[in-house]
Amino acid sequence: MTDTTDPVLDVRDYSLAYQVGKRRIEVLKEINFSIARGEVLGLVGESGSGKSSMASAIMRALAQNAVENAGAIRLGTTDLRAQTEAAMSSIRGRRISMVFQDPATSLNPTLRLGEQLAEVLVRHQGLSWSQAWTEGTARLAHVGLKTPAQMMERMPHEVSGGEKQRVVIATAFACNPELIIFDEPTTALDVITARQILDLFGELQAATGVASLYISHDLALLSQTADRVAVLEKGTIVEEGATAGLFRNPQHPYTRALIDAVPDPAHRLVQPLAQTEAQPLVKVREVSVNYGRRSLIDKVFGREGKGVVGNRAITLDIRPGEVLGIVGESGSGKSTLARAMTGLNRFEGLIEFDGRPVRGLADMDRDYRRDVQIIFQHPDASLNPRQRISEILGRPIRLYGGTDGGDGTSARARITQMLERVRLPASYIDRYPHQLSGGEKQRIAIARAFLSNPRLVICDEITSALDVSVQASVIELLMELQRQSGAAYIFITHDINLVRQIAHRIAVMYRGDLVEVAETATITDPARADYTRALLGAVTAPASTHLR
Amino acid sequence: QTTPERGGTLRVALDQAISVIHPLLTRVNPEYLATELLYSNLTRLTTKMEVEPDLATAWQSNDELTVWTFTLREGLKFHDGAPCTSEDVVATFEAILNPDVASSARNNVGPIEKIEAVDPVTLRFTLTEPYADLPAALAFNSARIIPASVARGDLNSLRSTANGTGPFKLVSYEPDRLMVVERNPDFYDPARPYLDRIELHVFPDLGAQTSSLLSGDIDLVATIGPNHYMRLDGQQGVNVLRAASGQFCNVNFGTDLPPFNDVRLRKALALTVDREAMVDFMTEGFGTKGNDTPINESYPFFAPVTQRERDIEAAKALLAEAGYPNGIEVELIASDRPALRSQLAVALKDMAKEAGITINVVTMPHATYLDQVWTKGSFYVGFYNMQPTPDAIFKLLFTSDAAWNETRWNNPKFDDLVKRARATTAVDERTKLYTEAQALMTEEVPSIIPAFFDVLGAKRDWVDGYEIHPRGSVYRLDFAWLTAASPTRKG
Amino acid sequence: MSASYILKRIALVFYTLFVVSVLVFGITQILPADAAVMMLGENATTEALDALRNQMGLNDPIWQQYLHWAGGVLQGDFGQSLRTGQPVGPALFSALGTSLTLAVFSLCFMLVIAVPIGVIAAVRRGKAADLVVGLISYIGVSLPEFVTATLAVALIADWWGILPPAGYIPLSEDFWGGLQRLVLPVLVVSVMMIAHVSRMVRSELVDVLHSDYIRAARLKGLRPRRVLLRHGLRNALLPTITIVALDVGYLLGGVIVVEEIFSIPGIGRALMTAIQARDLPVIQAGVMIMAATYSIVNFAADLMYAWLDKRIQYD
Amino acid sequence: MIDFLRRLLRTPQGLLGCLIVGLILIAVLAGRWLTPYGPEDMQSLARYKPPSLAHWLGTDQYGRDILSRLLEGARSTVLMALLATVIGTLGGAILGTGSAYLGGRADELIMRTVDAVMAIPSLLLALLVVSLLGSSSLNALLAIAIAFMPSMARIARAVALTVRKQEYVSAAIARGEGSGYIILREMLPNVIAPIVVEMTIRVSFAVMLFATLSFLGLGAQPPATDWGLMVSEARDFLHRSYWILLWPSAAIALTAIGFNLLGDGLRDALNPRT
Ligand SMILES: Nc1ncnc2c1ncn2[C@@H]1O[C@H](COP(=O)(O)OP(=O)(O)OP(=O)(O)O)[C@@H](O)[C@H]1O
Ligand SMILES: Nc1ncnc2c1ncn2[C@@H]1O[C@H](COP(=O)(O)OP(=O)(O)OP(=O)(O)O)[C@@H](O)[C@H]1O
Ligand SMILES: [Mg+2]
Ligand SMILES: [Mg+2]
Repeated sequence: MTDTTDPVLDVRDYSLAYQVGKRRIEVLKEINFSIARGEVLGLVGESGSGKSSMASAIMRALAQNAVENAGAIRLGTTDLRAQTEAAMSSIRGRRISMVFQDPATSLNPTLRLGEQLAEVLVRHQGLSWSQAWTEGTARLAHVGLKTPAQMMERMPHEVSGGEKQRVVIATAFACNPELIIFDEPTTALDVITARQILDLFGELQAATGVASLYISHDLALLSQTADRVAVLEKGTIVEEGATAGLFRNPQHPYTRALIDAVPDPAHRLVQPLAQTEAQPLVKVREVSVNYGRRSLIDKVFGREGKGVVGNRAITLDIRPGEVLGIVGESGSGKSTLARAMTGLNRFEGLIEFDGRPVRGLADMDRDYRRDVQIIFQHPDASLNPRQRISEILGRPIRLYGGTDGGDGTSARARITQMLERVRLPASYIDRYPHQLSGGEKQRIAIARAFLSNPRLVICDEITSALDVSVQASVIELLMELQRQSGAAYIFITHDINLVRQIAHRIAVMYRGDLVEVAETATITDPARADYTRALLGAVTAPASTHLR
Repeated sequence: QTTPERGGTLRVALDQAISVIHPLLTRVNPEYLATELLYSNLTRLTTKMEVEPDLATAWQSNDELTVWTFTLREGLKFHDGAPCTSEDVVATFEAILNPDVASSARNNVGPIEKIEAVDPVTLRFTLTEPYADLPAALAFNSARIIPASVARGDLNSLRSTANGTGPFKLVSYEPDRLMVVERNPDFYDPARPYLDRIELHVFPDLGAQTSSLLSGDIDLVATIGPNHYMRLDGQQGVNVLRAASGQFCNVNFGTDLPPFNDVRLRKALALTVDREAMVDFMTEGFGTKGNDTPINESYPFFAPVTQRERDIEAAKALLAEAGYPNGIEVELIASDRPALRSQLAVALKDMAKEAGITINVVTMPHATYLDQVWTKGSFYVGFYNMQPTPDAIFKLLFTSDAAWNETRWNNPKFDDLVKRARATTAVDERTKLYTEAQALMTEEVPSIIPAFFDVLGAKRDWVDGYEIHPRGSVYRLDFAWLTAASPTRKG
Repeated sequence: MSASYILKRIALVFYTLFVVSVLVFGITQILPADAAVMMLGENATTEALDALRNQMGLNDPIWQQYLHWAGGVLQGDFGQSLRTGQPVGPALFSALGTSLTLAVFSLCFMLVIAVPIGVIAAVRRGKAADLVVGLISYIGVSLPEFVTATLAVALIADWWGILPPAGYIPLSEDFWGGLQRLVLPVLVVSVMMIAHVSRMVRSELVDVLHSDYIRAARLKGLRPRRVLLRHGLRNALLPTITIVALDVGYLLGGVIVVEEIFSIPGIGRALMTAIQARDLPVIQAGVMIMAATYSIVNFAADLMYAWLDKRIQYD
Repeated sequence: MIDFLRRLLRTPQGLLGCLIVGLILIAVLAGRWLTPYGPEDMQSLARYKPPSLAHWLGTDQYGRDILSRLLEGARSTVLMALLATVIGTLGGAILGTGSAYLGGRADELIMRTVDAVMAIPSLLLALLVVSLLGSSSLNALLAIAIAFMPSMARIARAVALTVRKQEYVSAAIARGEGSGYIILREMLPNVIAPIVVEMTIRVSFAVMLFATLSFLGLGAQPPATDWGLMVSEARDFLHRSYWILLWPSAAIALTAIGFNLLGDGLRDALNPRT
């Protein structure tokens, strides 16, 4: 092997801008970094900071309107910027390869997995198709797939997300490249699968000694996978250094803010409940939800319909003022429960709210609806794009009347007041949703829920579409509102670190069943259910815990 | 002229489907052409509109013109080889006269009371009233002779099969695309027909028809309009054909209902018509002025009554007299086929405007027109082929007992004139009667007949022996032949 | 693709035919013309008409007439044409054959032209080639067939004199002559579809080319040809199958004008003639046959789509 | 609104489309007062005149001024097409949105029936309807409207279904809003935009369908100034006076292109991704 001090990738004084109309938007400014053989460089920064643009620049696959100002990108001794498209084409996949965020979209849905792997070998290694097929099968075995030969024959939709990502990784490693770029390769996967993929990455990285550029906005994750970390803020690398040092002693305020925004279970954001023995606010009793109905043909053939179980006999209490976290992998039925409780799904069973029994949609009267509010995941989709903020926030007031503040205040005044409470300028009242940022939209959605002075607020993954730092401020707002209003929360999330920070108790769901409900403090008990332990084990401990 | 050559296939273009080949039920020109090839009448019309023998070789009547005797050719054979005798003719006419058969010939073959077979080649017609024009009437397009077995048996079989005595035999028949016939070797005239085969191709689009003639795909276009005629005129290898005719488009009044039961109003409207311009608008000059009678120079007994000319002042005066000093608004209905009908309506609308007559033109599909307006309406556009004799056209349209009395005109004097003219063969007498009849029509104006059209057609120059017929519905293709210049085509 | 999906789809074909049959029967019942009058013509007597009406069952209650007619159709008996007096079935099926000949040639020609055009436009998006294709397709979808057909005849047949201007000869009768006569109509029919389909291919392909998996394929260093053809085009063409199948409706009935101008005795013209002549049995049967063809083609297209694109989960 | 117009005019299609459609609308609205001659005035001495200063686009077989007829015809042809499209779209949109809102068996039944009707080609359906009602411009209008309904219903339903799944609709339901408010205020404004795009493009179909019906003799009837009818009547004179055919054909094509362009422009302008 060559001298280890020679970097595999070297980026010098690199700048990039996008031409939009007459304006030129600078997205990367004077970037300098290098990656040595066997090294993992983590690139972190909030959304839009230019991480993916950097990756594209290295791959020489920039958007049409990209303008490169200056600087050099060198792979070994090759000046990538000087390569023709044809030359680049033979470098890609052979000397540099890339793993993308979502395996579901980065694989061609109509080609067999084997073909998508083997074609790289055919192209770059000069193998025949049959040789490539055999070699590909071996590669799949390498990435821990149990039945590689069958896997080769399957179509993408026939395998799970984790398996897909393994195939993508196998493809990236297929030609033993010098450099691999990972652009958030685990974000689209559920926690447990993500953990397995990370472990696989670690193994392969160690075994092959490839240089890696690992892009992520998850600082906790980088603290474990990267040797060194570069922090990107608005196109500028504000700080770079060995992982341990950087986390222990961040120099730049932006780095510090990023680290602080990472949820830390040890840092509780919620006060303990005053009296835990009070009557529950809500009693959920044996609530089941089934999706789908039997079709006519199923009836004719006397078959059971292919219904999907959303929830299976869920029983659960929520105390007044309590924050109940619900966690569980994707599809485990968390949203289904939330939708059933807000009258968006038919259900069987009983929900008792403050002593009033609710057995179905018909029982959900105006009072119930006022008392139980829901906030959704996607800020873009939960506000009607054709209504102004004034109309969006005016509705609850018109529907539920004056339950808030002095009765003399006009609706508009109350909206302005509410905007203040969610820390938005009063001038936003006449805007349309698309004129707001994601975080701001989510604040409007929160304001809408709190206008009716609810007693239970259901938050369905309300932060997962937001950036880390924005996420932190939204959580802070929620907690503050909770303190002020004393409302109880059902807080649905994937982020176990976050839920441990803010919940009194945590409910764990798995494939429609409620696995268990535990006090937050005791969630890490070894005596917990297997699934709960697997879930917790998959979570990357936040950087701060083991570095501070 | 050179002597005709035998052989070859002639391709003829038609602008309408041959919906029916049932020879007693044909109603439009392409169907007449099809049955003319396959069947024969007792008599037929020459291109000079004279009656000549077809199956019958000779005929004579008693002095009262009420009993007519016809002699058939000897040895006539149907296509299937069976002999054709007077018995077949008798059966045919019985079928034609049977109201259930609903033959359009029923009202057009004359006042036949009874027909008998005297011997295998002799027939006797007994009429209900004297009728001088019987031989011409028997040439009517849907009075073709069919076998007695069919006439008394399954008449419906004639819709898809044909067994006639005509110059050609049926080979294949697809109503909307193509009919093919081949020479009948047993035709009564051993010299004719000259052609081995005729294909009748249906071209619903007039432009396509003309283009196909130009490209040589088609040898003969049965009928074309003035514009296509002008396009073809002078083109290399193409001959245009033209015959003056008594074909016309008219505007019918319902003379039994207000407002058009007032002759002053009818006359006022007739006075607004610029007949010169009408000939231009409707025929591009390929026609002649009309004088509100159905008879023109092409007919015998035409009487040049004073030509009515446009006179807006007179029209206005008549209009005021009739009680419409401020003008009148009326609805004129035209069917959409052929386009000539609406052309007439549109032009009339413009001409009548000046006299204060506002005409709203309503064009409707032909089927609806036939169903709802024809013979029932009070102001609508008609369209007629030339008929063989003045009597035929009067009896078809204008006498009170006319088969299609579109105007419901009921004028005893006119009826009497026509009746008397039927009962004599004396030319002087008939001339006098028909002149009076025409003058009466011009005076009473049951219908405005502003212009007559020439019959137009076209052919490739390698088609010889074909002459266009003024009647518009007679073709005589058994006289046509192909010269050596014609392209050889596989049969 | 499960058996129950196929069953459901077949049931749908029958439901379609049922709805169409009721619809068309209803329409033809209220058409302003009496079938008996149409059949006997203007010379018929009242008695003859009455007799015929009774014989044709026109005096029965309407549902009985429907059942009678539907029963006949199920046994393949479509009744008799009022205009020609001949059985409707054979005439219409031969017309359908003619139309299908035209349709198949047009489809093939259209695909041969439209797909490459669409691909070129998508690949050179925003460049001159794209603009030219865009312009052509705008003009293509904006010219009614009677204009294109008139122009085609005037220019190609009359002026250059290189093709027969009209007429139809079954290919079985005279292959070469029949083929020559198909060229112009196929051209005219294809113009609009080429415009439509090439636009479709372009926009699908542009979408596909923007997808992550195409980017991934490029970044694997694959040759551009392979990326375009194997990864891109295949996925872009899948939705085209459905679109093309939907166009079969247009190909059968929407080309009435073309059949009219070029004197092609297809089912569209048969229907047009029937409508003009109020030939009710032909209208009924024609619409049924057309709807059946359309449903079957779309059924086949759905099956093909499902077979080609195994992602789709039908229930 | 201003912002939207700016977006629309920024796309080349939008700009061109607006220009063409604007011109045509001027002809529709003011055509009657712009005509130099009466559209039905015949001059037997000025028949078949090629374009000249006196008659910019020439005269036709009756000596009528073609420009005047085109301007007059804009009203009949374009207005009718617009009306037909609007009626067809409204009908289809109500059917489709209603079906999507009802859901379940009713939805299934409605949509399957709509699918079934779509098995009849729209030209044929229009022909049947016209022959049922009689041929006139007004009936052609109805026929086209009816022929458009099934496919419009399908589109409207698809859009309504996606809108219904949006979280803001869920939020409204969870809030306890009445279905009237949900359909009218939450769903409809979001359903309408894509339908307006589709509708604009359909105007061009309608213009052509209208012309085709007239061509087949089942639409407007002489002496109407309908463009399709003008083309149909002019075909006989193509070889003699090509301009009689040329101008109305061009008018039809231009209108169709204009609305097509405008529709595509609207789509781009409404698309949040561009
Ligand atoms: N083709 C382009 N034209 C104009 N602006 C662009 C283009 N591509 C990206 N941008 C802008 O450049 C900035 C950097 O984008 P980039 O995708 O590199 O961010 P990122 O750090 O990868 O974000 P994320 O974490 O959301 O993936 C963003 O503000 C983005 O809006
Ligand atoms: N409308 C629906 N029709 C049929 N099945 C559904 C429907 N909505 C959800 N499901 C199914 O019900 C199950 C539970 O879904 P749910 O949305 O409650 O999961 P979740 O825990 O919220 O997942 P995620 O974390 O991805 O939001 C899943 O298998 C899902 O596919
Ligand atoms: Mg990115
Ligand atoms: Mg969820």
